[in-house]
Formats: sequence, structure tokens, C-alpha cells
Amino acid sequence: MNMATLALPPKPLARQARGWLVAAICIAVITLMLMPLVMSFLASFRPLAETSAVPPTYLPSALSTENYQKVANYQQGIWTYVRNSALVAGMTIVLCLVLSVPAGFALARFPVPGKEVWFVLILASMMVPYQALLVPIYLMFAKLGLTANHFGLAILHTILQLPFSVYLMRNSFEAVPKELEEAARVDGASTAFQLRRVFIPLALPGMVTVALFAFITSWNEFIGALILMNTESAFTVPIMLTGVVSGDFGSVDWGALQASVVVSMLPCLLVYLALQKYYVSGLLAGAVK
Amino acid sequence: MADAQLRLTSLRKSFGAFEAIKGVDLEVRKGEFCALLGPSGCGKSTLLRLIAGLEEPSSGRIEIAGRDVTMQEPSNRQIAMVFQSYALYPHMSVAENIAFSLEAAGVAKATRLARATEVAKLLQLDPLLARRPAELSGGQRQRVAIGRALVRNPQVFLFDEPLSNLDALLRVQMRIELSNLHRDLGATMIYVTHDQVEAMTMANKIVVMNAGEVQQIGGPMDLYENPSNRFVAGFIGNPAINFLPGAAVGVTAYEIGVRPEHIQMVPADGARLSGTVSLVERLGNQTLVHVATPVGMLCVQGAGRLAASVGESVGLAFDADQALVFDESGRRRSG
Amino acid sequence: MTRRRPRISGPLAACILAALTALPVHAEELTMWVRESAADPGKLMVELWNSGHENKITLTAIPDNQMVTKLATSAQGGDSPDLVSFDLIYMPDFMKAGLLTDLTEQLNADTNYATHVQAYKDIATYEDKIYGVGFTPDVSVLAWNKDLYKAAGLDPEKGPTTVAEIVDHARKIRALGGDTYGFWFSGACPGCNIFVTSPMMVAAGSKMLPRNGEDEALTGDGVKLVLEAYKTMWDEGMIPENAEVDTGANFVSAFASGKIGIAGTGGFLISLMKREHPDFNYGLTLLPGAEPGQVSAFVGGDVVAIPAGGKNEAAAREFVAWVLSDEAQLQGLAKNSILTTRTDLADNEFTKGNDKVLTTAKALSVGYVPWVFHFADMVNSDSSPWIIMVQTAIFDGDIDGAIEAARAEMLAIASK
Amino acid sequence: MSTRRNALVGLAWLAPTLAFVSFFVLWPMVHLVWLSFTSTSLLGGGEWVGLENYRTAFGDPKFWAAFKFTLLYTAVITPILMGLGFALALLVSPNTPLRRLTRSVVFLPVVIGLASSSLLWFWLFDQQVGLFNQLLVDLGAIDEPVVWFRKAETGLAAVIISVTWKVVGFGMILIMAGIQSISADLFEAARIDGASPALQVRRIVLPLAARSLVMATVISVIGSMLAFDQFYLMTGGGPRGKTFTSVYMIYQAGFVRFDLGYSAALSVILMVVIMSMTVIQLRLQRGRR
Repeated sequence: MNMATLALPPKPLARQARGWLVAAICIAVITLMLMPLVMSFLASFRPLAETSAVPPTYLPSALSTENYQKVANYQQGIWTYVRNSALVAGMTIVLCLVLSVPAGFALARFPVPGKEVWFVLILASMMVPYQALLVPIYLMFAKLGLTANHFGLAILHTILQLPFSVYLMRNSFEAVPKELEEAARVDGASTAFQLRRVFIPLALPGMVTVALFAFITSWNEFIGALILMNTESAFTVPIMLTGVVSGDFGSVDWGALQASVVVSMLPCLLVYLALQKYYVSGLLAGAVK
Repeated sequence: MADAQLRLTSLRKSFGAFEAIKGVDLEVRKGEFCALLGPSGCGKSTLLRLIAGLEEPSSGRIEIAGRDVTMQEPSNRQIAMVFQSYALYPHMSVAENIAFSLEAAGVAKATRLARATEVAKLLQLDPLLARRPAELSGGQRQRVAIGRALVRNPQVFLFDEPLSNLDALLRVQMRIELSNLHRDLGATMIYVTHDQVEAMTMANKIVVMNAGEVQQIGGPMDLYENPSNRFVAGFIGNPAINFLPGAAVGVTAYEIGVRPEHIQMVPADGARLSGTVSLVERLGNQTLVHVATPVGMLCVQGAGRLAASVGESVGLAFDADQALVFDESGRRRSG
Repeated sequence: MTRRRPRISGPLAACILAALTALPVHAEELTMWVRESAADPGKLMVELWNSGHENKITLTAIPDNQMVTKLATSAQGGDSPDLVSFDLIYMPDFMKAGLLTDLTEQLNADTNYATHVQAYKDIATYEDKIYGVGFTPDVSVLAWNKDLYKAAGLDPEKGPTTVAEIVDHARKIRALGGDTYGFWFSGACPGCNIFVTSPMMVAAGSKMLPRNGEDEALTGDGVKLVLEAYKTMWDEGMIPENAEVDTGANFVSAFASGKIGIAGTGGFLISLMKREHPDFNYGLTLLPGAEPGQVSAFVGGDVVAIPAGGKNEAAAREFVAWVLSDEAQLQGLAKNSILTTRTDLADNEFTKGNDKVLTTAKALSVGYVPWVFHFADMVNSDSSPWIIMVQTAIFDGDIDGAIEAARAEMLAIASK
Repeated sequence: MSTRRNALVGLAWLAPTLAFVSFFVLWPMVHLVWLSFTSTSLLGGGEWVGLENYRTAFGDPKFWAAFKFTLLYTAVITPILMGLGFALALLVSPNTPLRRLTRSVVFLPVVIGLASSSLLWFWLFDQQVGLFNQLLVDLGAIDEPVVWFRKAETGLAAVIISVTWKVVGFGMILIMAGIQSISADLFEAARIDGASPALQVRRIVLPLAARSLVMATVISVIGSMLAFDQFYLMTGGGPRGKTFTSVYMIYQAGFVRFDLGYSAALSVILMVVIMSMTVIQLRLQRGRR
């Protein structure tokens, strides 16, 4: 064994430069991507008098929560809307998982006859303009008593999110090694047992991704919520935001806009940052096929 | 030494707090077939990757053909490497795979093809030039990987456990082919393996490694007969050497090692060391007898038709001259 | 249209009756939708009603550009609210589609209805039947900034009386330089322009929108006169550049910034200014035409109506009647600086001496409201012939071609 | 025999989703197609008119203008999204801390609702109170604030900037998944073979990540062909209706003009176009293999 340390020769300049270049590009990309978020975040804390200042200032002269107060106290008060949105998002998540997990399992692991046809059928709703589908769906919901009903809205959001969910779960289940399934089968486990004890734990990141996308879709969806819900106390956050931002003849309340954009983004961003690990790996498992 | 084709000096590599290579010095001469041998995780693959330039060392020097390449790109080191997985480009034909380094060097297409064909002929791959890797057998893929190395005319060939993905029969065959290739080309080869048979049969220099350190460097028989420490003695040789406490056999040494072929079975009565046969392995040309003794299980290697049966009480004897003597730290003591 | 009580007989009826009587008897809860931008006055009215009536109304504000959509879909789905207050301009479409309850008998018997502003009577009548009444009115007027007038050497107490004068005054104010401009209009806002620009065309003798495929559309010289005046102001830089793309975001705030000499606006400006810029020195006058004395206005605001098939029709009818009562008109509207919809109450204790309110009251009486189907398609949509005409004529410069194209398309829409 | 039972079990797992999709997606789609053959109004009434709506559509210059603009938008934004997405994927594929951070930040806007991000950018682009304009002025890129939505070209550019910011991370992640699924050995072999980074990208990454690239392209193209929110909220279809998309037209036909039949016919046409485009893209990819 040699105890001496022999320092490395200097790195070739080209390689050093490349390292710095990559770092510089990364930092530039990060700056560009964060700038709009930071700008709107700072702007939302400007005092009312500064919200429509021309020319605009980058930093608020003083921190003020006036814009947020306006948003928070709008009509029924923001918590009513947040509660409704959370309720609908929660039901959407459950519906998406309950439907996409078994479906993804079946499509990934069983020789279902006409499998690809079913799969394409499930994906079909991705290719229809949602705004057009809304009327037939609304008319059907009216007959079923699903209008003015948060569960109905959750069904609507599930319709939007289901194709991607099934696609993702199918790929997640396909990524589970065959040996594990075979071992479970040799052990005599039932299909349901296999799903519960072998597949679901391994496809958990995919499920988290499904849940997150369901949350984001539901949290942000506007027109369906507006058309289905009939009373202010049942409205969701996006409807409130549209209301608080717009005034007579399409005039815009810039301060309320900045605050409400932040309010609408924040839950999504926080949820993403908290669950990022699962989110990205779920996407990766879903995407590699 | 002036004609060292590869020289490593005080080479170290750490991954965070983990020291994978703890200061390696090594010289490989032109035309040598050098095997890096050791159990998995001993650092042999890392060492190879350092030589290839796929990892950057933490400190030390790497010289190839008299040139300091420590900070050079892999492609500038005049080396070629055959990967364990072969690393063939799945979307390219055999010809494209072999000629890819020429393509990277900007060689004209016609020249590339001619050169690839030439190399393919040498490896009997010429009928397969248009195929994709997925359409080849394991042995054929192996040869394509070698062809890709050959085409670059390197100063040093690097092999990373190239035979581990082949079945037993094919492995033997490829071993012979590689040896022949080495002889025909007279090339310098560095060959990583955990299989001592491969190392012993193919290499003329073996570097035994453990835990990031070189344990011993030498020719195959050197290592077998003259291991410099307990680790090398235990690692080289199949069946493995028997270790006994010196006190048990009346030798004034901490521990001794006796190779199975150096132990004889004698009648139990009066023998200094005796035990009960617990297992007899008959391999045709030889027989391995495992004997449970008070100092542990010992293995005896004898002729094919050696008489032994399970449950039998036997005595064991060996010539003290043939025993290897180790001290507390596992170092070999001569005599 | 009256709803018949369903006949229920036998044991089923007994059950239901038992179930019904088991419930405590309490006042009815009415639901009412109001479009977002009329929510404030609507709320004042509803609160006044709720404070004095057993049947309480719950108000839900719906974003403006979604109101009609929502009303139409809810009618299709059969879950309309009990009352609705929406932009009066959609009355013809809704009346024709049979979405509203016929109020003819009730209103004809109501003495308060006799003095209801004529424009609201017109817009809410279809085939001799009446379907609604004006609820929270608004009307367009012209505003001028007295301080800028003074600075430009104009008489601060005298606003423009002709379209030509608007151009003249605007030019002088623009001459002050810097970021002071003569005139403002929201160039990409169809609704703003039908509200404040079309009355000038009407005042100058034009007929605006066609009621059917054979009707007149954009006829008369007024259309061209006004577009030419706007184009002159645009070309000479009397209008800020961002007017071209303004979809209404600055319809009010541009003038309120104090940098604009003249702008069309609505009666709502009075209460807004009182609230946010109490010291702002401005005047209001009627939207002018080609000659002095030619004036008009666009009567806007909301009507209140009862969607067909509502569950609380009787109570809803009570509310409609109340809207025209002295209490609602004076305590609900006038007291809050909102115009009354009854002409006999226009001059009241709350408006006395307030020139601005009186100007808007005058505007209400001389104003027009287009009674047409497909108003959204013709005017309000983002690519309507109306807004395309305004933009093409003013910003691109082809006035005759723009009018011609818009007329053809409006007639095509009207003949649907 | 076991296969057959398996198939039935699989079908049973798939059944709830198939039932949901048939009931809430396929049936409304059938209803939509039926509506397209009628003159149904959102205000009620309507009758069977056969192919009349389709005839009107194909003879309607507004339909063709909207369709062409949608194609233009798709044709412009797809290469931008895929090019940038690919470049970013190359940048962030290696697992170093700075690159991982870049990856997270670039993906951040993906989790924000399209409506929120459109409103945010609508503000940033405003010529008076918008900070993006102000920033460009302060950086000396432009002399005075640009009225972005005044010309179709700059309006489109503004929408593309905002949408790129919002969704480029999605393509990046999908493509990155493709790149990361390529065995590291291949890149090492290529380094030893002396392939420059450019050659590695061209000869190894592109062919081997082609599948995820195609998947990302298909999803992106479908999304662009269905573009609505970003134009509705930012350009309002202006100036002079030059930034009107197909879905915008469908929305207006149905919800502003109440012409459900026509709106349905436009939707069916768009649906057929998108499905054909998707099939063609997938075929091309399969053909290349």
C-alpha cells in the first residue's frame, strides 16, 4: 500500500470551462423559470395604491396584505371556497385511484381480449374538446341529479384526469418485474392479494403521481365548476378568483389578480414540493416503457 | 521500467467518505495479459474505470505508453474497453457498432466499412455485419464487443468481466479465443475478473485486490505457491486452502494454511489430527473429502477413486514443509 | 305561465302530506343569480328586501361573461334559480326561447309599471307579453376632466356637444403633451363600445342593429361620422396606444387616472368616483351627435326576471312587484346614488341638486336599447362584426369597407 | 384454461373503468355526434338537419381561419416545446445537485393551472403595469413597453412564451425519462469510442429516446390543437379575431351563440383531425423502427 498522496495534474481548460458553462446555463434557466413566480409573489404584497402604478415597481415599497384581504373577504369568504375545492379534489383523487389502479393493473398484467381497443377508448376523451363535451355531460348530470353537487363535479374532474391516470398506472404496473408476480403466484396468492401486497407497494410512486395530477386538475378547473354549481356557498376557488379579478366591462383589478394567482398556485406548488420525490419517480416509471 | 505500457502511481479514488481505491501502484509491460482479480466490491472494476478514464481519480497518476493521461478524456488514452454488458448500440448494425469509433473520428464511410469488415473477418463475424445486436447470440455479441475494441488499435485493451454473461461451455471457449487473440496481437490487456480460473488460465500477471488495496502481484503459480498473505492464500486455489491454528498441529505459528492436495488421509489411530468424514465429493478425476475435526472442517483432495465414506473416522497428515505459516496480522512468515 | 299543482291521490298522497306537515312551517328561501358587475347594487336591493320580508333571497354572483351560458345550461338541465338579474340585452333571446315566466297580467295591473322607463318596457316585451322589469339600471354618458380642460384653456364647465367638438377638445388637451391624452376608449372591448360609442352614432341619425334579415343595419351617416372622428384622434395620437388592445381592463381606470381629457362612461362612475377619488374634478354630459342638441345614450344595466319552471314562483313575483315600489326605488336605488327605473321618481330627495345624477336620469329617458336577437353574436363576442368594424375602421383605416363587411355579417346573423 | 380465466379476471378488474368511461365519456360523445346533426340551441329547441352543420362549417371562412390558426400555433409551438424540452432534458439528466435543482424548478410551473399562469402572464405582458415589459425596457431590450396583444404576431409570441414557460417542464421530464432509461454503459462506450457530445446526442440519445420524444410530441400536439384558455384569457381572440383557435370557436358557437348543433359539428371535425394526427404520428414512429 502506498501512503503518499500524489496531487492530480490540473484539469484541462476545456473541461473546466464546460463545467462552468453547465453551471451558468443551469443558473440562467432557474432564474428565468422562477422570475415570473417571484415577481407575482412580490407584487401581490404591494399596497393597494401601488397595484396599478405606471411604471410598475419590482419591489413593493411596503409589505401589505390588502390584496389578500380583498381576496379573503370576497363574498362567502375564502375558506368556504377552499373547503369546497379541497372536498372536490379529495373525491376526485379517490375516484381517479379507485378507477385507474384496477384498470392499469388489468391492462398491464392480464391478457384481456381487445386490450388495446379498451385502452384507446379510455384515452379517447383526451382528444375531444372538453368545452364541447360539457353540454352533453351537463344534460346527463341534470337527469341524474348530479348538478349542484360536489360529487358530480368530482366525477367531471375524474373524466378529465382518467386517461392520463390509466396510462400512468398501466406503465407503472408494467414496470413491476415479472419474477415478483410469478413468485406470488407460486405462493398461491389470489389476484387481489397480489395487487394489494405486491403491485400496489411497488407502484406507489405512480399512484402518488396520479393523485397529484388529480389534485391539480381539480383545484384549477373552472368552467365545469361554474356550470355545475348553482350557489355561491358551493363554488370552488377558481370561480371566486375569476369574480374577484374582474370588474365592470372586463376591467381588471390588478392587485386582486396578483394575490389570487398566488392563492391559486400556492397549494399546487407546496404539494408538488412536498411530494416531489414520488411525483418525478412516478412520472418516470410511467414514461419509460 | 522504461517499457511499461501502463503505470499507475499512488492512485486513489474516494466516493464521498468511502475510499474505493486506497493507493495503487502498478506497472504492466507491453504485451502482458494482466488480470485484476478479487471478490466483488474489492475495487477492481473501479480501478479499471480509472484507467479507462470513466472515473476521475482523487489523486495519483496514470500513464499509458509513457504519456500522462490522468486528466485525459477516455478517447485520448489509446485504450479500448469491452464491457461486461458488451454495451452494444442496440439500434446500430454490427458493422456500425464496430466502426462507431471511426465514425466519431470522422473516417470516411467506405474506409470505415472496409476496416469493420476486416476486423469482423478476424472474429468470424463477417456474415453478421448487417444484423442488429438483438439478433445475435451471447457469444456473437461478445465478439462484436471485442471487434469494436480491436478496430481502434489501442495500446491497452481493458476487459470488464467480459465472460460473466456467458454460459459455462461458451466461457471456456471464449477463454481460449481471448488467449489466442492476445497471443496473435501481442497486445497489452487488463482484464477484470472475480473468477480465479479465468485469471490463472489467461493472465501472465495477476493483481489480487481486496478492499481497495493490492494484496499481491505475480504470475499464476507465484500466487498459488507463494501467497504473501492469508487473503491471497485463501482466495487463490480451488478447493480453497485449509486454515488451522498453529497450536493444534504443534507448530509454533499463529496459523497455518495447508492446500487440500497436501493432506493425506491416514488411519485414525495415532494420528495427530483426526475427524469424521462428513461429505465426499467425487469429481471423476479427483475426490474431495470433507472431514469434521476439532479445529473445524478440513478438505482433502485425492485421486478419483480415493476410498472414503461418510461417517468413517480418519486421521489427517501433511508435510510441514508444504504448510504456509501466517502471523496474527495474516502476513506470511517464511519457514 | 302558471304551474299546476300536481294531483296526488291515495296512500301516496297521504304519505307525502304527512312528510310535508312534519316539517316546520317556515318562510321560503329564494335563490337569485346576479351577474358579477351588477352584484353590488343587486346586493343592496336584496338586503333591503330581506330586511322587510319573510321570504329571504340568497344572492349568487356569476362572472359576467358566463352568466348567459350558465342561465341557458341551467334552463336545459331544469335547475334554474327562482330569480335572475342579467344584462337586459339578452332579454329577446330568452323571451323567444320561452325561458322566462310571463308577467304581463301582473305588471299591467301594477300602477308603478306605468311610469317604468320606456327602454326597459321595450326590451322586456315580446309578442305583446312582458317578461321582466328593469332592476339595477345603468346608462352611458360622456365624462370630461375639468382640470385638464382648464389647463388646455377650454371652458371647464362645458363638455363637448358634438362629435366634432370631442375631436377639437381632445386635440387641445393632447397638446399639453407628456402622458396626457385627449380621449380614451377601450378598443378591443365590444361591450364598452356598444355602450359609449354607438349612442353617438345613433344621436347622429344612424340605425344600428338589425332585428331580422331584412332590417336596416348600420345605416345613416352617424356610423361613419363617429368612426372618422375616432380615426382622426387615433391617427393624431390623441388616444393612448394601449387603447387598441384594451379589452375593458382600463375602461374606467384610464379616465380615473386623471390623464385622459374625455371618455365615454356610465352612470356607475358617479358612485365609483365618490368612493375612490372623492376630489376628482370632472363633469358628465349626454353623448352627442353631429349637431348640437343631438343626444342619445345606451340604456343598460340589469333586468330582473323569473326563469320558467322555478319552484317559488309566487314569492318571486312578489319580489318583481316590490322592485317597482317606492321603497325599493328610493331606499334601494336612489339612496345609493343609483338611478331609479321609474320616471316619476327620477327627481327625488336623494338626487336633488346633483347635476351628475340628473344628467344620467336625462340620459335614461332619451336613451336607446337595441331590441335584437343574437346580440352576443352580433356585438358582444370577441370576434363580433361590431368590434371587428370598430377596430378595422379606426386602427386599419378602411372605414367604408369595415361598415360594409359588418353590415353583411350582422344581417346574416339576424336572419338565422 | 388458465389463460382464459386470467382474461376474465382481467376484464373484471377493467370493468369499473370501462363502465365509467362508457357512461360518462362515450355516451356524451355519442350524444355530441348526434347533436352535430341537429340545429339544437342551448336555449332549447332544434331539429334534425342532417349534414347541414358540416356543410356550413366547411363553407365558413371563420372556421378555416380558426383551423389554420390552430395549426399554425401547433406548428410553431411544438418544435419550440420539443426542442427546448429535449435540450433541457439533456441538461438535467445527469444526477448532480445543481442539475436536479434545475429539473425541479423547470417542472414547477407544470403544476400550476393553465388559467392561473395565463392570468399571471397577462399581467406581466401588460404595457402599463406589467413587469415583463418593464424588465425588457430596463434591460435595454426595447425602448418602450410593447403593446404585445396589438398585433397577431406579438400576441401569438406572448402566448407562446407563457405556454412554453408553463409546460416545457412536462416534455422535459418525459424526454428525460427516455434518456435516463438508456444504459449508462452505452454513453461510456461512446466516450471511449471518442464520440463528441454532439455525436452522442445524434447517434445515441435521439434514436434511443425516440419513443419518449414521440410520446411527448403526441401529448403536446393534442394539447396545442385543443388550445383555448391561454387565448381566451390573454388575447381574447384578438386583434381582429386573428388569434382565434378551433376550440375558441367551438366555445363561442355553443356558449355565446347557443348554437349547440354547430358547436358539436365543429367538435366532431376537430376530434377526427386530432385522432388522425395522433395515429399518423404513432405510425411514423413505428415505421421508423
